[in-house]
Amino acid sequence: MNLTVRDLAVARGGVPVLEGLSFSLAPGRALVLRGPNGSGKTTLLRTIAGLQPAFAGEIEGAGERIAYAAHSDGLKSMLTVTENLRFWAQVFAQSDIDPALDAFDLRGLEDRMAGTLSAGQKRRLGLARLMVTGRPVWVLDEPTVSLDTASVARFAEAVRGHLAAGGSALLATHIDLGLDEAEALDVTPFKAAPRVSLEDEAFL
Amino acid sequence: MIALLLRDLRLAVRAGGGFGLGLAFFLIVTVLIPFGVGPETGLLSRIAPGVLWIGALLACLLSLDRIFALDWEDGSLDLLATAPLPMEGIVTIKALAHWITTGLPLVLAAPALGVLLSLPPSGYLWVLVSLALGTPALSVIGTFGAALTVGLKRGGLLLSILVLPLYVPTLIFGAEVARRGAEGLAVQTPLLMLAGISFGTLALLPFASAAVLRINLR
Amino acid sequence: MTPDLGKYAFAVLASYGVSLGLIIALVALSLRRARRTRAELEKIEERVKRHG
Amino acid sequence: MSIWEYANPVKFIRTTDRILPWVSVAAVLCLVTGLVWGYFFTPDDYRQGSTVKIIYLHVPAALMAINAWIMMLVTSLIWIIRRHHVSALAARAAAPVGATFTVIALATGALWGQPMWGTWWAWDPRLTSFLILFLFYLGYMALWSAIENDDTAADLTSILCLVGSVFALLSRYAVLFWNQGLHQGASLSLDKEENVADVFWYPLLVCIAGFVLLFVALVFLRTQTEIRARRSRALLAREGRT
Repeated sequence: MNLTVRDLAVARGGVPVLEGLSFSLAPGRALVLRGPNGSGKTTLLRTIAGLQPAFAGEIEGAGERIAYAAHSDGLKSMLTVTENLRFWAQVFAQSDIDPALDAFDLRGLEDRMAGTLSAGQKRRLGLARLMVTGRPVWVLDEPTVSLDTASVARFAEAVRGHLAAGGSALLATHIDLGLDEAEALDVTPFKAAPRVSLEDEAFL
Repeated sequence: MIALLLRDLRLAVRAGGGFGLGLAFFLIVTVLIPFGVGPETGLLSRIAPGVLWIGALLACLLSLDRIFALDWEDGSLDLLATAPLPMEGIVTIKALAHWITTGLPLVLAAPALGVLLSLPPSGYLWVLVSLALGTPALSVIGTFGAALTVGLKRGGLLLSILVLPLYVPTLIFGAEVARRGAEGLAVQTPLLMLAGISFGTLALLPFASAAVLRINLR
Repeated sequence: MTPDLGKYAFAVLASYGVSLGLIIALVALSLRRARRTRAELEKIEERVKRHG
Repeated sequence: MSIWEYANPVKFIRTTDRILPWVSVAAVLCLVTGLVWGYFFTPDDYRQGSTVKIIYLHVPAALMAINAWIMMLVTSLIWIIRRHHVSALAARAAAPVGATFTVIALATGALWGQPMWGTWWAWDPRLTSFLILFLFYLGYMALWSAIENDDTAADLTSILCLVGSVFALLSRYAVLFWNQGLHQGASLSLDKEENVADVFWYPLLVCIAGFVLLFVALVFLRTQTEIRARRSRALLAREGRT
């Protein structure tokens, strides 16, 4: 099943930032969103993840198929790496966390408290969470922040594995991950015309 | 859902605070009361049920803003919202976790603190019963207040103002059960009302809390 | 003409004083805020109109 | 012609602008007439003496304190169901008015209670209920001013108003249960209208009308203010965006 977006408009604080956006993401493919800061990539990803309502347009094949990862990893510093992962696995009704630990090179850190990890290690743990959701569509907002080159390569490998297994990924990132399966989509042309927010509109 | 409950309980144990803070506050209130009102046993035993209830309520109030604040800050709340859990379930579990970490210890500590306040022997059972029945309502109502103020910078004071009037019925009936029990009077009517409030809030308020949380995450 | 309030004079007079004081304060505050927001809005609308 | 037309901010302002002067004049007339009549031209009660004159303030204020909350409940529901901005702003505008009336009811109740009960404050069920109502008003207004986004604030306060109404009713019964209290016989109560003789009843009616009109006038005025403030902000936002 594809993730399909038709004539989508997304709004930040009631003000549309992107509009007229359409794309389709097939299983095994990745789509990399590009555009300057503040262009609405985060808002678009949050909307597709179902965290906020779309301003206009349709989203198909999202909902329960989305695994979302943003700047905050939702890690608990007082829980160990294993406990953090196992918690999310249980929430998403999965049981196996070993592949995730392997894929993101977290072996040897299993019993460390998440609070004692370095920024890069935390980030890897946050991304490992994606693998334990068992969901096919990864929606990732700047996933490579605070990762070193080796970790970026490892992350790209994990994404590639996910795609090979029939998953798909929608990413907002500035770094070239070297994914053959990826297409790029520049969101700049879809910048919404300047207008007031819906809540303000009632008063004009 | 159970995973969420277990995680919250584990966090409460590891981070300290959870169990300790409310309990310590409860202890402080009950220890200080006799210094304030005088050591006369008759007076103390008369006000003991009410003091225990007030102490428990304030201790509960103290920890409310922690219900959602930490999960809000580290992004867990966003991630939970995309998880296959109903929001109503999340807020109910959050309230339950708050009750187990704050309410339950208060219930269990109350008889011990009753000794300090010369609670009449007939009162122990009813203080225990009324708190056991009433503190879940305090947690559920408090969760609603916490959901309203999640993400606000100075939410703590606002939370207290919002929750204070909502706590009045629970306090009245709960303290009334304890008082009547201590004086050897019939407790049936206030006990039924207290049970009604607890079950009523538990059944209905999570819907309001979930709606409020969805609005705040938007 | 003025009624003899007897021993309750304080209670009655204070009631009227407090109530009327509060009402007048509320009305005055509402009016002042109404005037200010109205003026501010007119200023903004004027500017918007001039700039097209 | 539907009542929802007045949910349009412009239409609301235009209509209320026309009505407001009349309502204001009527409110002042009724209040002056009622209070002067009640204060100067009614006899003392044989048991309460001259304190009976307090009812001309206490009863209408208490009545409107409750009615203001009910009006906020209704407008909150309208906002939740139909999402008319004017409705949410009217609820916001009514809250300080209702809170002021609650304070008046409390203050006059306490001043009346001092000679009658021999104490400024008694935890009489009615007074206590109004104290709780005041706390509800306080929380409601605090929540409105704490949240930056206007629509979010309207959503949250509406739900608080709904939940608060249920708990206010609960508190009312709880307080009655808790203290059947100091009301020694209805004849010594301020609030039992059936015991009020005609001499007191007619000026009281005029005062109640005056308080109702005053409430309406203030809510109209304050809602207009809220609408204008929102419009200013909307215009500034548009300016900043283009």
